Amino acid sequence: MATQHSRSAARIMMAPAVILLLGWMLIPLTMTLVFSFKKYLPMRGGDLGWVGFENYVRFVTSSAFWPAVGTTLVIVGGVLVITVVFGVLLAMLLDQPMWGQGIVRLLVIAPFFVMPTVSALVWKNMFMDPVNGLLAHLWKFFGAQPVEWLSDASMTSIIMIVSWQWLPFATLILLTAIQSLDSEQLEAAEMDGAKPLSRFGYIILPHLARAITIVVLIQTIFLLSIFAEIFVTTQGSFGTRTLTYLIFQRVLESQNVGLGSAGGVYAIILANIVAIFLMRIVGKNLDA
Amino acid sequence: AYAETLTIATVNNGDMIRMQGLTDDFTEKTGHEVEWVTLEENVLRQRVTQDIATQGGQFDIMTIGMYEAPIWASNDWLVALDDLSEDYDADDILPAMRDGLSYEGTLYAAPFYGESSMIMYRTDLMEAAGLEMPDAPTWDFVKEAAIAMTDKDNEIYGVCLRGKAGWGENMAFLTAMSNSFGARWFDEDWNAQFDSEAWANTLTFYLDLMEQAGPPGASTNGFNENLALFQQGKCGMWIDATVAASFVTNPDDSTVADKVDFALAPDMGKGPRGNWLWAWALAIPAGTEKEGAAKEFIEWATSKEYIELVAENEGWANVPPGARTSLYENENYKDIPFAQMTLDSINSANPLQPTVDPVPYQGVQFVAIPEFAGIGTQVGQEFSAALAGQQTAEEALEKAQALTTDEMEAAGY
Amino acid sequence: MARAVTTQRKTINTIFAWAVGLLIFFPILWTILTSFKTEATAIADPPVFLFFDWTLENYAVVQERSNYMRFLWNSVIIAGGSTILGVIIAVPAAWSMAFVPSKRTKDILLWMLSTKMLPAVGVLYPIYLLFIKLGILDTRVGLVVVMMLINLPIIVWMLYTYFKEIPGEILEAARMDGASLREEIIHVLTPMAVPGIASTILLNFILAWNEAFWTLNLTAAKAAPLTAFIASYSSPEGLFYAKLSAASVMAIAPILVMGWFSQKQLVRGLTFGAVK
Amino acid sequence: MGRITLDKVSKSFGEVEVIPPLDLTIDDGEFVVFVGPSGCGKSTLLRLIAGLEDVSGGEIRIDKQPATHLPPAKRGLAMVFQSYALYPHMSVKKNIAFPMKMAGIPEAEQERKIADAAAALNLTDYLDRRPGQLSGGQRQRVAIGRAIVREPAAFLFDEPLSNLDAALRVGMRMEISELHKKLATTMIYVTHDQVEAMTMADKIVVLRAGVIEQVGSPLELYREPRNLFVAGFIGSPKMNLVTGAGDLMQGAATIGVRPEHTAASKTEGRWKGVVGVSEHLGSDTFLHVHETGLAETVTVRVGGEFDANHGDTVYLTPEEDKIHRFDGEGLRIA
Amino acid sequence: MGRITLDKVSKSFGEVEVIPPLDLTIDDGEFVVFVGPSGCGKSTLLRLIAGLEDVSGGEIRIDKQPATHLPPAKRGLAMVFQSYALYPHMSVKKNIAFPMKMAGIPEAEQERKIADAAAALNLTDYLDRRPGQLSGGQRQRVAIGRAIVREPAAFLFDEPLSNLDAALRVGMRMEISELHKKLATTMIYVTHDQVEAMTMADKIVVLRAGVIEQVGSPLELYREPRNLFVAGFIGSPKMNLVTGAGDLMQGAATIGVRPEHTAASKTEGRWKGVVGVSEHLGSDTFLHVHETGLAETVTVRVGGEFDANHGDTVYLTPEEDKIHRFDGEGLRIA
Ligand SMILES: Nc1ncnc2c1ncn2[C@@H]1O[C@H](COP(=O)(O)OP(=O)(O)OP(=O)(O)O)[C@@H](O)[C@H]1O
Ligand SMILES: Nc1ncnc2c1ncn2[C@@H]1O[C@H](COP(=O)(O)OP(=O)(O)OP(=O)(O)O)[C@@H](O)[C@H]1O
Ligand SMILES: [Mg+2]
Ligand SMILES: [Mg+2]
Repeated sequence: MATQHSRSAARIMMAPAVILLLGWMLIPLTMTLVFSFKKYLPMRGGDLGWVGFENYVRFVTSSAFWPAVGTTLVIVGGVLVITVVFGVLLAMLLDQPMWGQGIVRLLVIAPFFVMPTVSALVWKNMFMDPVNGLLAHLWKFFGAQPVEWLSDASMTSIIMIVSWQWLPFATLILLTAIQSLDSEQLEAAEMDGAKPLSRFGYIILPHLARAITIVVLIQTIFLLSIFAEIFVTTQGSFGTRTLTYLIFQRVLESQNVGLGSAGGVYAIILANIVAIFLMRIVGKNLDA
Repeated sequence: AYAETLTIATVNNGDMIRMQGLTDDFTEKTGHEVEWVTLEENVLRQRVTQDIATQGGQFDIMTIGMYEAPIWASNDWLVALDDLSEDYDADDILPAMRDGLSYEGTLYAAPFYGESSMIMYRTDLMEAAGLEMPDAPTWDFVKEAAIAMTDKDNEIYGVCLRGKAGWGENMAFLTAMSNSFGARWFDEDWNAQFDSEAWANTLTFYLDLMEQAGPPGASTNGFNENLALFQQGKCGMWIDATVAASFVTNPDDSTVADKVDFALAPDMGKGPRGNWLWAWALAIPAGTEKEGAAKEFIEWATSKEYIELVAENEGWANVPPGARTSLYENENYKDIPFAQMTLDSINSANPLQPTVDPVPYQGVQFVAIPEFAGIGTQVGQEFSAALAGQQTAEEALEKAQALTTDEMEAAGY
Repeated sequence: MARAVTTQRKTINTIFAWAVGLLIFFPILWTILTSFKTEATAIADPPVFLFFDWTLENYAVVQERSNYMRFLWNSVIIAGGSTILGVIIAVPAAWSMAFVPSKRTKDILLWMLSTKMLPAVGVLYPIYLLFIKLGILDTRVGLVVVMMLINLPIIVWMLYTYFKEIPGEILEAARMDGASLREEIIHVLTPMAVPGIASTILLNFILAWNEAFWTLNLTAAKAAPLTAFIASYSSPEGLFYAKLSAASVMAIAPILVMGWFSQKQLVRGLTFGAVK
Repeated sequence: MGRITLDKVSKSFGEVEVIPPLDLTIDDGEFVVFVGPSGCGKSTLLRLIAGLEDVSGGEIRIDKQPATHLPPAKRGLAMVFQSYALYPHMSVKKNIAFPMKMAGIPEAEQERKIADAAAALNLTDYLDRRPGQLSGGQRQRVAIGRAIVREPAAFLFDEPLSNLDAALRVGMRMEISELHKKLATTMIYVTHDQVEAMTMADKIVVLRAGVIEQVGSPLELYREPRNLFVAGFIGSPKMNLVTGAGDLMQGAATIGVRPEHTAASKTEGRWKGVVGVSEHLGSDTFLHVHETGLAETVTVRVGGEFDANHGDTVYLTPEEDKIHRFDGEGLRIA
Repeated sequence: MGRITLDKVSKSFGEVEVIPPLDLTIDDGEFVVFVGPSGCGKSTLLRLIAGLEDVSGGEIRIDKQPATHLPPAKRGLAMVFQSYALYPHMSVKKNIAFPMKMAGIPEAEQERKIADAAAALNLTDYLDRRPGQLSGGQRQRVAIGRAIVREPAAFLFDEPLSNLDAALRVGMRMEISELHKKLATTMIYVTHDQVEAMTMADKIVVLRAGVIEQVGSPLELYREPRNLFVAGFIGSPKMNLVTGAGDLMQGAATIGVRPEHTAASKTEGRWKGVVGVSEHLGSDTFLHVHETGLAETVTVRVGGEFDANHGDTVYLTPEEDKIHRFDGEGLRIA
């Protein structure tokens, strides 16, 4: 479908969104690029001239860089694995006939509405606090030594908090996907002699592939830039400094805008590597 | 002057919250309205620094500390407070505070309240341990007492100290402590000193003390967490800000209000004690159009009258401490149990010569250079990780040395 | 044609699902409960669950200390404004992609999505400077624009997936019936996509409501939304669990209630075209 | 091998009794078609046999073995679904192999059976494709292939052709018939298309609201429908059911005449009417005649050469010995 | 009023020429049906006429006015889509009113026209329903109603019945025919069902790969198909195309005999074969006869009484004067 007329109309109608986003991307990006080649220290008079690639070199050679990249990937990966695995299980559970399904769904969806800041605060103070936290009480109740969550299990804690926030999202998408599975397919498999586990492995899981891809894509976009959860809980200590947080420290704590901008450029590159990688999969999966 | 609306950024500490509640008095007197932007300390720092560095002009008054004041003043970012009215009596400000908030002799931020640090301890536990706290104890005594008071089965820990990473959190404490151990951040040529023996002693002592007598999860404890612990009666001693005294002695919140006493922060006999000096102060960013009104506010908020206003409304125990000499001369205030100790602590700190060996910087528990916030926090994270048992003291110091050198290099020292 | 299920199975499902549901919901429930306790009860050991003296004191304190309604109103304006604006800009774009696809449509879509990966901290400085230049720091307009730009890719994508499900024939029918492009979009496409647009609006409203980096950094007093509100309660001096809980409940309650009431639309829309 | 007996089988969904107790025997090797209007319970009955639904009462026996409580996979039946229910993410080959894989049949034997089935169903060239890349008819064949390899005691088909277009439907219909001839396995086939029922069945079961109205061979049903329902349901175009046809009634309340048993003439005949639409198919022409005073429309089939247009007057004469007579209750008068 | 002329109209999608230059004239008031296999370009041609696609070359004239570059709405044509394309969020009434609303016709006149259309299409009771609450046939009627109120120069239908089930299809087919009789407006109708084409058309246009194979009345096409393609396409069941039939060939490369023009006997006849499947419809029986040595299967239509089963031997005799002969290129030999 399409006549010349509608094609030119289409181009015009795309324009606002494309131009806005192009502006939103290019203007700050250009400024960031410019800063990244400068010695830019607001606390020491601001722009102190061009320094070439010095900031870039300094940023990657800093001992914090590679661990930060690693931390970023571990958090993103960990949350993805947890939300997808539990999301699938939960979706399967919620798909079963039961009483009060609507209410259970409300309960499960609730964390999605909670601001990251609030959820981090609540988890940190009221659950993970090693003395007054509810988890500590629970551990003590069972006679165990309370875990010092945010220091001894810092990554686990952060992954847990973030997973809690994103689990509803994954669950809901996967639940809708499961519900869209043609029940005749499952019955066919049953007739074909597939046991419940085989039905899950051979029919349900492949059916969910597309939905899982979407979950992974959307979550990755948001997870790459998680900030509030770390800012509130560990402030980057105990090995929870992500690339985003490292940049934050460079720009805002050390007030070294040039160095931070170089970091920003690295983060953009990393994000785009992940993005391209994802898009490849998603692009393929979305066509199907 | 016609009525203005002032936007004031402040920290969510109790004294400031109280000030918010009393804003009506200011509006009544001057006609100016006030919009409060109350933020948690870390967020506040980030917001105001961002705004001042870019000349964002979002705030007419910012709440800053002793760390920021001289640095910002040197960049001409603050309005000098050298023309305050006679009534205000600027000379009444405690000299240590005045020094810390001035740059080249000119005051750039008016102290709202000031603090040092001291030991708060449980008299009942001390007694039970068969010890007696001297007025000016040593670190060794603190350690001995702490170990003696500890009763982990009953969740009683001899000493609660800051462990949460941050230049204003564990590093405030550790830097002040290191001063008393004879350590310093930099030598005269700005070389990082974490490879020194004095630092090794400091950190080892701290880790050992916490290991033996500290509460669990100490590596995430800051002021608030320790306060909560102490109020619940879980700490034998707590070395922290003098302002905490009013909280731990407040029977509404504290289960141990009547069993607390105070002592000066410990030393090692090398001169400096392990206490810090800090003030939350109000400053006016250069370039604001509402300078006049802003000054009026600062005069109101840091005045003697304001102190009386608070006393009237909330009682003398709750007035903002540590800013004015006259407060400590006030008869009504003398009854407050922690008043004298607070004053003594403040007076025992010297921001201009904080360490045993000479240093090129000023600041007791911080180094008044712009890079310090970043460096301090990262070093704090290393030390915090050591406290959490994730690395040894040596490793932490090594990393601290490396990253400090690195950052200083990046900043062009 | 669902199979009939035995009551026994259904009972087991129900128990299990409720247990999991409550577990997931528990942190929120606990926060709500704590907000009605005194500070001392809040940290009582062992913790008390339901049997304590319920008090509204914390809410009173929080309300007294901050102008909650203003934060709330700002949140509503910023989240609502940015979402509506985003939808207005995204509808034509999504129309183009869905009904006049070209070889580059998918690339453009993915590119748009990739702008979301721009790390906010990396560009805070430039944006801040830009905002100063434009004089829109601490204005709702400024935030509406920023939040709109942040969410635009998601809005475009979601609308695109909904539009794609609408048979092109209907738009052609409208064209045959004499509708102009504008009329076609207003009278036919938009009403047909109402469920999709509704869930797009919902999701983006939530995302904008909960966004905490830009809203905190680009506002001071006038335009500060609930994310800034919560930043003043996060760790004050003294005991604060109960007050923190009260403030938290106040910050999340509006969106939680809205989300619950509209969860059907939301769930339907959340699929991002993942489910055909 | 594939004798299926239903003994007082009934099914209720909650309060609603969809199938009242019902007896039916399907002999080994028979091709049985269930027909009936939408919602009459055809699928439900098939699913009861398959074991995909539990019976509410009664007994099912397959090959004399009680099967009422066996799980579907154990009944030795194969089912072909209306939507084909192919596994979209598996290749044709994997789809066909799936039941064997589940049964743990050795690879080599699987290969052989797949090859056989593919050859029989003309699928050999498509084994590596995904279902999404196949045409409707090919998908249908894959679904059958998946059933065949299990060598079931009986095949169950639930409207397997209703998603196909007209031309393909005719082709597939024949393929299934030929398959039945070849395998001689019991087949139970659900449809609501009476042409399918007529052309394929050995035995047709006409259902209405869960009740069996008549069971018999296609021609039995065509020639001697037991009641008005069956009369109207079997035959295409439909039998003309008329009242008030004078002496032809012979005491019946309604009489039925099939379009193909009515002669038309331009000049004379028993009934007079006006042509509404005439449909010229080349081979035949169908006249829809109005204003006969018997029924709104009487349809007659005439030869391809008969030339009648809209508005023409025609005379119709039924073949008297082919008239069906029904009493006031709608039952056939013998 | 509704004469449509295509003059060397062609269409390419990118590199692919879907419709090579093509001439066609459709007279006012004619019912023209485009038939052809799937993908042959029927829809594309219709959409070119509607203005929903740009032509790649050539000219379209509607009522002698050049219309090649007019936007769809200006061409005065109405289109009924395969999926009905009703506006699901509007009531039936609003759906029908939509084109008038767009044209700015006064409310009162709209009301009148809606009432007329609804009455004509039996929709009066459903005016307030949404399309989702209607049956397939009713939806179809709404789509037609929406077209009617515009009083178009011509109606364009793109497979309007293919989503309906068999029984409904027959009914709607007749309704559309009757509508055409009543309105006498030009109608262009796309289908790939040749029964529809035969029964509805004044003129059939047979397309293959964008090329017109033959244009003519249904019976012309049935009686004198111009080539093998048309011969195979028109008529149901298909014409039997056989080779090597001895003296019947008379020099033709292929001859065609329709199933209805071949007699079958159990005892004697020209060709001998074995019955594969026999389909008993009651009225007729179709025998699919194998092993004749002429073609894989020869289909014949015999009376409902003819009794032949799988495996029986039958003898077939074509009616000689009804034999179609084609040359080596597949063209009819006159
Ligand atoms: N799971 C179920 N729960 C409740 N009622 C059901 C269920 N499945 C079927 N029914 C009802 O049982 C009746 C028979 O349904 P069934 O599907 O067997 O009809 P059918 O003859 O196959 O119809 P169709 O020709 O439309 O497929 C219908 O009235 C239907 O609504
Ligand atoms: N937008 C398009 N872009 C590219 N090719 C197209 C497009 N639309 C149609 N075609 C191609 O043009 C040819 C004719 O398509 P058209 O839809 O006209 O066929 P049709 O005769 O209507 O088939 P059907 O009976 O299946 O509807 C097909 O080969 C199709 O793939
Ligand atoms: Mg059915
Ligand atoms: Mg088509």
